Amino acid sequence: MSNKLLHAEKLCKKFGGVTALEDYNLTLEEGELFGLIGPNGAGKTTVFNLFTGVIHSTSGNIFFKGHDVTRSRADKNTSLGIARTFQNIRLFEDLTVLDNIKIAFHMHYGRGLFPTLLNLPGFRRTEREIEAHSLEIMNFIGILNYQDELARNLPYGDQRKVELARALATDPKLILLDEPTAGLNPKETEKVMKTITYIFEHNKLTILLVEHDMKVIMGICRRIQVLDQGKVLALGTPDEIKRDQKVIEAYLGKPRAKRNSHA
Amino acid sequence: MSLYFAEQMVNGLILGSMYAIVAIGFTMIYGILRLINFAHGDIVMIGAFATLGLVIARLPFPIIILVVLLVGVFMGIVIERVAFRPIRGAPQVTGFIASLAISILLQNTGILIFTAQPRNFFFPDYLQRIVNIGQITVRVLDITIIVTSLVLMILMVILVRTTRIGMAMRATAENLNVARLMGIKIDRIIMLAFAIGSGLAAIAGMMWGGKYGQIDPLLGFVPGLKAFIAAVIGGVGSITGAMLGGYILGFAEILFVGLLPPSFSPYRDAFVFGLLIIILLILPTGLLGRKEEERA
Amino acid sequence: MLELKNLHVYIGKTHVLEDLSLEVKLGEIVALIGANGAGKTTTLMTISGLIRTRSGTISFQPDMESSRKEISRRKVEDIVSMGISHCPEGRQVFTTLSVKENLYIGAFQRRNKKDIKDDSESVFNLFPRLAERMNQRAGNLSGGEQMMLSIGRALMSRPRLLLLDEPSLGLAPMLVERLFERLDRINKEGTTILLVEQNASMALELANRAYVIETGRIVLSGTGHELSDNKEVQKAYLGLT
Amino acid sequence: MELKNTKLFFPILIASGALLVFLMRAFMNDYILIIVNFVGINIILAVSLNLTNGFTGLFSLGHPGFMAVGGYVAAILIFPAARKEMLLPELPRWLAMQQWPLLPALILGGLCAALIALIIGFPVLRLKGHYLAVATLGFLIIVRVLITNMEKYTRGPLGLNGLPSLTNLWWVFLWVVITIYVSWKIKHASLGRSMLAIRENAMAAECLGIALAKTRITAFVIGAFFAGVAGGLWAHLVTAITPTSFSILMAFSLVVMVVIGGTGSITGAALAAILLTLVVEILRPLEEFLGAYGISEIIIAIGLLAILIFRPRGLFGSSEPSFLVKRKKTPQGSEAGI
Repeated sequence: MSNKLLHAEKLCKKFGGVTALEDYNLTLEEGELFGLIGPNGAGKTTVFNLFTGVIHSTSGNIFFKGHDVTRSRADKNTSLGIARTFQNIRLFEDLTVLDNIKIAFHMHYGRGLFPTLLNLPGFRRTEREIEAHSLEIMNFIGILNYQDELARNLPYGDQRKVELARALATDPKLILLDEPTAGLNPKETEKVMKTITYIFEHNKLTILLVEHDMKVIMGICRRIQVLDQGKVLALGTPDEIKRDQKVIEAYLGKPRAKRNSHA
Repeated sequence: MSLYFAEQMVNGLILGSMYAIVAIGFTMIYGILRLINFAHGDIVMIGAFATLGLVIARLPFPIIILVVLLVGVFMGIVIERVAFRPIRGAPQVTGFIASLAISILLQNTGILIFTAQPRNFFFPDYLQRIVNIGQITVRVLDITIIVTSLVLMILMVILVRTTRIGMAMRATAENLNVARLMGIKIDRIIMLAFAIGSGLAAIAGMMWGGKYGQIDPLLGFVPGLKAFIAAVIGGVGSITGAMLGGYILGFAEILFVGLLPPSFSPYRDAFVFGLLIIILLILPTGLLGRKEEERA
Repeated sequence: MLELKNLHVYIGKTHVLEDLSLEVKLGEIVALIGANGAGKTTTLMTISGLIRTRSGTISFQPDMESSRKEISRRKVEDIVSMGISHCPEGRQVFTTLSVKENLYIGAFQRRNKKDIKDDSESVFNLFPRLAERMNQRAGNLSGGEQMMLSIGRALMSRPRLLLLDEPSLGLAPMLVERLFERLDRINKEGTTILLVEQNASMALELANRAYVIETGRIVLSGTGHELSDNKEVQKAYLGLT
Repeated sequence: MELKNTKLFFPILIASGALLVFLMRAFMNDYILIIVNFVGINIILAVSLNLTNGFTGLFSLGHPGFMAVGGYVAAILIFPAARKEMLLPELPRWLAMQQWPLLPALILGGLCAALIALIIGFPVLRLKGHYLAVATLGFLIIVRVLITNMEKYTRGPLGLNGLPSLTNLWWVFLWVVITIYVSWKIKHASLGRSMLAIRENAMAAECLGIALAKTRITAFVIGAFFAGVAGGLWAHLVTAITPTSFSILMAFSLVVMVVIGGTGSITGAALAAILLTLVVEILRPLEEFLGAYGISEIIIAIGLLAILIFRPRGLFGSSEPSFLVKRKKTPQGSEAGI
């Protein structure tokens, strides 16, 4: 119980009349890399939006580090230590890559109006710190060469890296990664997954990973939850999931034997 | 007092009718393009001046109505073609600024041609005649305004609800790209929305001039804004909502002036815009509007 | 019937389709499978004219008699009238229109009222649930019913080629199975189908041929059976190891 | 990004500006000086509106409303007590006795505008895009109606005339420098970056821990402060103030300056302010000569439409010209990292 980082119980979210998520439960232990899978439209992104506070649940509760964050705003959640990336990349496109990263440091280091205007020593120091930390993270992720480039001009794969770097810069306890390999080729996918496992081990993070690519998620997660049509279909180790008949039918399609007899 | 009240209700009905038919155009254009078209109010002005010119030229009244309608339609099409089509797909705010620019352009072209001095507006005598309904006295013109608006609105509802082209308009308003996949020529639908909306606005201009007796090149802006407010009250994008919003606003404004002590009446516009801000905040989708969920 | 040659498509500055070529023959069901973001939807949108190509050609020949036409610069509505109907991802029916209106709007370019009525009858035959709910707002239908309506609507233009984007999305397995049976029937009645799917195993089973797309490129192609027997495909898309 | 090269760069820029002011005051005739004053006031307005509209992406049309507040507050405070008794006999005694010098009156005017921005900002800034624009336009109209009807303080539609002619080029120059300094400092600091982030993608900004409401209000309030100051300067340049001075047309021209300059670019906003003021001043004699009133607005509107169609990102995009900002060299050997 003491290792519980995030705990969601009986979450339910309706958009208009459509139920996007129903009776959703999840407990994340501190320091685990947890996978969330399911077909398109299963409600994975809704889970992310609820956890980060971008939207709020119709009913149910979310606890993070013991705080009730069910109705908490996204920026509050981020300052508590929840960071995320987006499935459809959301960079600050007209800003440089360096500025993109620097923005993530604003919460912890940024100074208010008066220190800024008066150019106080504290302000100058934090600006230097922000810059140093940003360069450090960019170097770590391998995007240092882009620092003065506008984010919109980066190749797709590198935009994903910037998102990851930006999320790391908020100094999170928990990172929610929404399909970090979407749109990447196998080579890039492999690289990104390596990066993720590396930061997972190196930064002692907890990661909740939404993925489409079975190969990826089976390879690195110890526990996996399967969503289908807003409901939890299964929860277990990769092996258990692979053998789960419901999962196979809903997500992977019918087993081969049956298919052949059909044809 | 009750007679006074009844007369105020008639006034509310007239004002509401005018707001409603201007609001229809606002809401149609917004529904399809998500564009708040500030220049819409200035079509009201153009309609008013066109009417005045035609009345001076002593044309028969039915012909005047037809020509004014066509002037509005023509202006709507030209504005869409020249200014809005080239920036289609740009951020919403760009369209908004463009519409402001067109509004300024029309107003100042009006000033250039007609000068900023208000002009007296007049209609043939038979429209100015006064009739008694029960104890209430109204001008023939007032009845004409109310009836014409109702007829136009009923026609609009029939067009949108029952015809093929109306169905296409509704589909385009809901999802532009899927409408294209159905083979609907959306350029035509958009042009049609501008044409119909501007035609109605021009007719509203004719009524406006008749109601207030004076017109100037800047007359359209504030009623245009108020018609927008009416559209917001009804729920932007909903045509029946726009009509409803028009009447609600018309009555609210008249009651504000008519029922509160006279010292409040100068604050009428402040009241209307205050109402707008409050409605935007507490009921952003209006009375009949659909909710647009932003999903991540 | 349809041939895409060396397509390059950009969205903003992102190179979404890189030198993509594929072919659909008359009467076939061709599946296009691949991960999220690989460019499947973009491919369909490019064919139907919603997205413009940077370079490359798309040629279309509705049937044996008519001539081949280059369509990559045509307007969406012209492409529809040539016989290509695109059923977009995520069952985008017009929720404020009734079921019947949705079908009629699918036949927007056609004028013969009797034919349209007959065709809506045959859609109702294909999807009987829709007949029961004919006069309801489409927004009140369930997800599965909306998907059927979306396909039915696409059929109303009497397409020679039907482009289907993820028809199984968010449907219960039972429904998917039934839907795929219907697709088979539609195909047998003479409509060629290009199908984009995530549900790879079902798609490969249904399709005569299939292409695997990865980051905007075709990386594999073959008959449905060849691909479902391919080890790489099994690992990546079928989840079998 | 740090300021260019040496610490002396900006002092030198300011000093040369001051020299220019000195020379102009020595050699220019009054007519030209007044135009230069207008140019300066418009720079203050455009640059401060850019802080709200350009940095944070809050599309506000309420700027003239804040100008009006600042202008009237400053005018009432500065107006000589003796004249006040005549023009505004119903003014409360404590207010009638005030007779302030320019600077504190300008600051208090700005603060009043800022306070009002703070009060209306909380509810109104939750609106998005053009809904916000319409709501702020509503605010502008409400301010005008209130000023027109608070005759005790404002003389209603007549306005206040015969204000002391206190505004001169030095005062305007001082406030231009302050406005640009504040904008520049904010833009190149963490605070400004968080504003730009909200403009670019509010949801992503919020998920990086940026408090949307607080940051938006900060930008809105600072913008309103400078609008208020500019209102005071303006009133004591024209020596009269009426509710109709603060028109929707003015809101429009200010937005035009920001858009032409390139949303977010301080240099762009300032240059556009200069350009537009000069165009209007050049066209005005032409207008009078031809008797063709309205022609300058028509030309500006057409110009704006052309820019929206052909150069939608404005003249400068959202960045500053490169000779003003130092860029770092891109380090070589990039494929470091993991």
